[in-house]
Amino acid sequence: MTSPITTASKGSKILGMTSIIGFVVLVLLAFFVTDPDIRFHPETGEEFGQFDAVRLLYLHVPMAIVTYLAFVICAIASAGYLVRRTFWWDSMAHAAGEVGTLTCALVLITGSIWGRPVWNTWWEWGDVRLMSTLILFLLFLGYLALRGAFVNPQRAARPAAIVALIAVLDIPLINRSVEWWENRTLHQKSTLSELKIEDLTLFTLMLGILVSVLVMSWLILHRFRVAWLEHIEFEQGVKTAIEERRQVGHGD
Amino acid sequence: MSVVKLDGLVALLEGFPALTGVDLTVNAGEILFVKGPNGAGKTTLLHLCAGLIQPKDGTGLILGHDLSSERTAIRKRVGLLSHSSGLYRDLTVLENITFWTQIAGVEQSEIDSRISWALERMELDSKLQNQKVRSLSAGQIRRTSLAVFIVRRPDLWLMDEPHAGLDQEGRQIVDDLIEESVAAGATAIVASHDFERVLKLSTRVVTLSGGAVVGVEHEGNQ
Amino acid sequence: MKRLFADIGLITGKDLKIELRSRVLINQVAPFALMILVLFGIALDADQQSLKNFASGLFWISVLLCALMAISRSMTIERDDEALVGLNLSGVDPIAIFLGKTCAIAIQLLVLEIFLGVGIILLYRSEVEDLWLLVSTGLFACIAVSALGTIFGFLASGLGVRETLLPILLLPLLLPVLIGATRAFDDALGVAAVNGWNWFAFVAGLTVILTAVGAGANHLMAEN
Amino acid sequence: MTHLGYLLAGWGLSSLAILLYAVRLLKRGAQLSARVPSEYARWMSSPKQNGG
Repeated sequence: MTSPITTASKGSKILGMTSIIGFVVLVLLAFFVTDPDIRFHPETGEEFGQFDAVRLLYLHVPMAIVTYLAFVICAIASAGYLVRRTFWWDSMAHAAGEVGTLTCALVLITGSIWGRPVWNTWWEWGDVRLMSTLILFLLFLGYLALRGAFVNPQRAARPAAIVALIAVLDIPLINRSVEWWENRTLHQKSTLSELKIEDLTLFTLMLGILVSVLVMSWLILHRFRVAWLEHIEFEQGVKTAIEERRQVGHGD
Repeated sequence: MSVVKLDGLVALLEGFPALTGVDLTVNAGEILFVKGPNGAGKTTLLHLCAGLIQPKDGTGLILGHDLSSERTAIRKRVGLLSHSSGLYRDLTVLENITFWTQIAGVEQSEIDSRISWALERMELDSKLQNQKVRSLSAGQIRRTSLAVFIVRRPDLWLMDEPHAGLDQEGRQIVDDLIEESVAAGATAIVASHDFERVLKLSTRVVTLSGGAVVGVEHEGNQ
Repeated sequence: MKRLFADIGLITGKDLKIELRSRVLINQVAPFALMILVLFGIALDADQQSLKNFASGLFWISVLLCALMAISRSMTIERDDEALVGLNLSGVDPIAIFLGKTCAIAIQLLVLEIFLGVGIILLYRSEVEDLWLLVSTGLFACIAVSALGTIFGFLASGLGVRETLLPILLLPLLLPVLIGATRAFDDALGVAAVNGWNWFAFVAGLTVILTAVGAGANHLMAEN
Repeated sequence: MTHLGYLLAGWGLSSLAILLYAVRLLKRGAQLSARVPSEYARWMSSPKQNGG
């Protein structure tokens, strides 16, 4: 009873601890155990590759996967809300949408930082994934702005769910159009195929994905609980306001 | 038969509880006068009865339709005269009333006769009919809104300050219209500050305060 | 069904009549569109050749910006004196309201597109190589913009939310339309070696999808 | 190690952003938890809760 009441639970604490330990291990593996990406040209014997910049991918790639995962959760929860109309689904959509927007921003930032040494540019207009991810980010900024514009969170639920679903439906279209727009891409078919995939590289990447999923789950869980509490607080506020207003009525 | 039956209805405007638990029954053929101080919830009550607001709590039946799940059906059958004119400023009086009659789904054969009846009742002469709403006086706009209101022949009349902005003559027309329509089978709920005028007209008076009904008086002309 | 088309016609006709009376589009939006063309010309400090190359992109950006204004205006008409409440009470199918407003915005945008088209031909010296491609792309793209715009216009203004939300909600979603229409125009104006009719097909497909999505969203939004 | 600056920037910024966000969430959660009766939050780990 001594500890302050928070949105943490036993499960979330275990999840949080696991994430932190996993992250530390990931950093150790990514920075000190795995090799840099150095290759030799078969004819000239010249050195080429991503060198140590490859270590950014252990963060960037998992984060991208997690971003898409978060938006898929957001879309499913939005559909869930439209079907069930309960605040549980709305809170889930809100939580996933917000966490996804954060990780999406980080994907763009880490991608840009990685692109500078490897592609020799911070930003590449012709790249499909880069462009689609940026548009995705803007879409969900709009989504969060829409949510923020409502005083009554319950009224935000339906329009927000509709916007989230339209946005997610639009993503493949955006992807298509950008792909045809500039029929070239700097991203390899798979960013991994070009690397010397050793067991250790693959393991580190998988660990990165696992840790990112754990971190995302922790964030969504807590964001969900905050949204849930906000909803309860709003309901309580309404109840009190009704009581107060009734008193006024009978006082006349 | 009750036209309106509200049971513990709570309605929010954004976060604010405009209605805090309204119990109210209105029978067919009644002219209910709703009075109360500003901010008592009169306007919200009328909007709720029109099926424009999703109730937060409580149950309600309007003209036999459920207030939570069948609001589309309710909307078709009620008329709402609110503070705003509900008109298009850049269209003329005649264009406005024609549009609203057509969009309400009035039978093609009946449209012309209904429009000329409504215009005549509200004493909107042919010179006024061809003026843009933008150029009318407040009283003329009110008459146009009333013409749009009566042309639909709603079963339940919801009127928010129907006399506001009208001259003596206009007010008398409104009173006559309400009485005629009720005699023809409609029901009316009128919110107003004009106590004396509505008292003469009404069959029952309820007082709204703090978003709830705090008093019912059976007085008026019956 | 007959009732639906009649209602769509009524709402579209009403909106167009209001536009003819108030001339907001002609007096305010069209000069704004012209202004954009001139501003681009000055800001890019461009020689004739690069303006010609950029013409289709600048054309469609202008259309999108003007569309934002047209959508706002279309919503203001319904909101100023709460005419929207009347529409809701009239028992007209929400789909008719959606399609009616969409048609009205699309027709107004089409007029603007013609105006802007003449603008780029005169100011940027664009040369039309494939008129039909130009016309069909212009037609379909403006329907797509109007359909999605109407939905988000209702979303952003009908619910009492600030109108400044409209651009950020709408523009990213319209990106595929912008890309498709720009590329098709590139071909029609002979500035890029792409297959414009493929791009037109893409835009037409988008139009169908976005209109359907818009109608579906409208259905969800209309309170039952 | 090559590209050390880029590496630190990428990993650093990301960790920092997530950390700040997490702290903000926890703070907000604690604030709200204090104001809302605990029966509405099943996850809250107060001993009373385990009885039911």
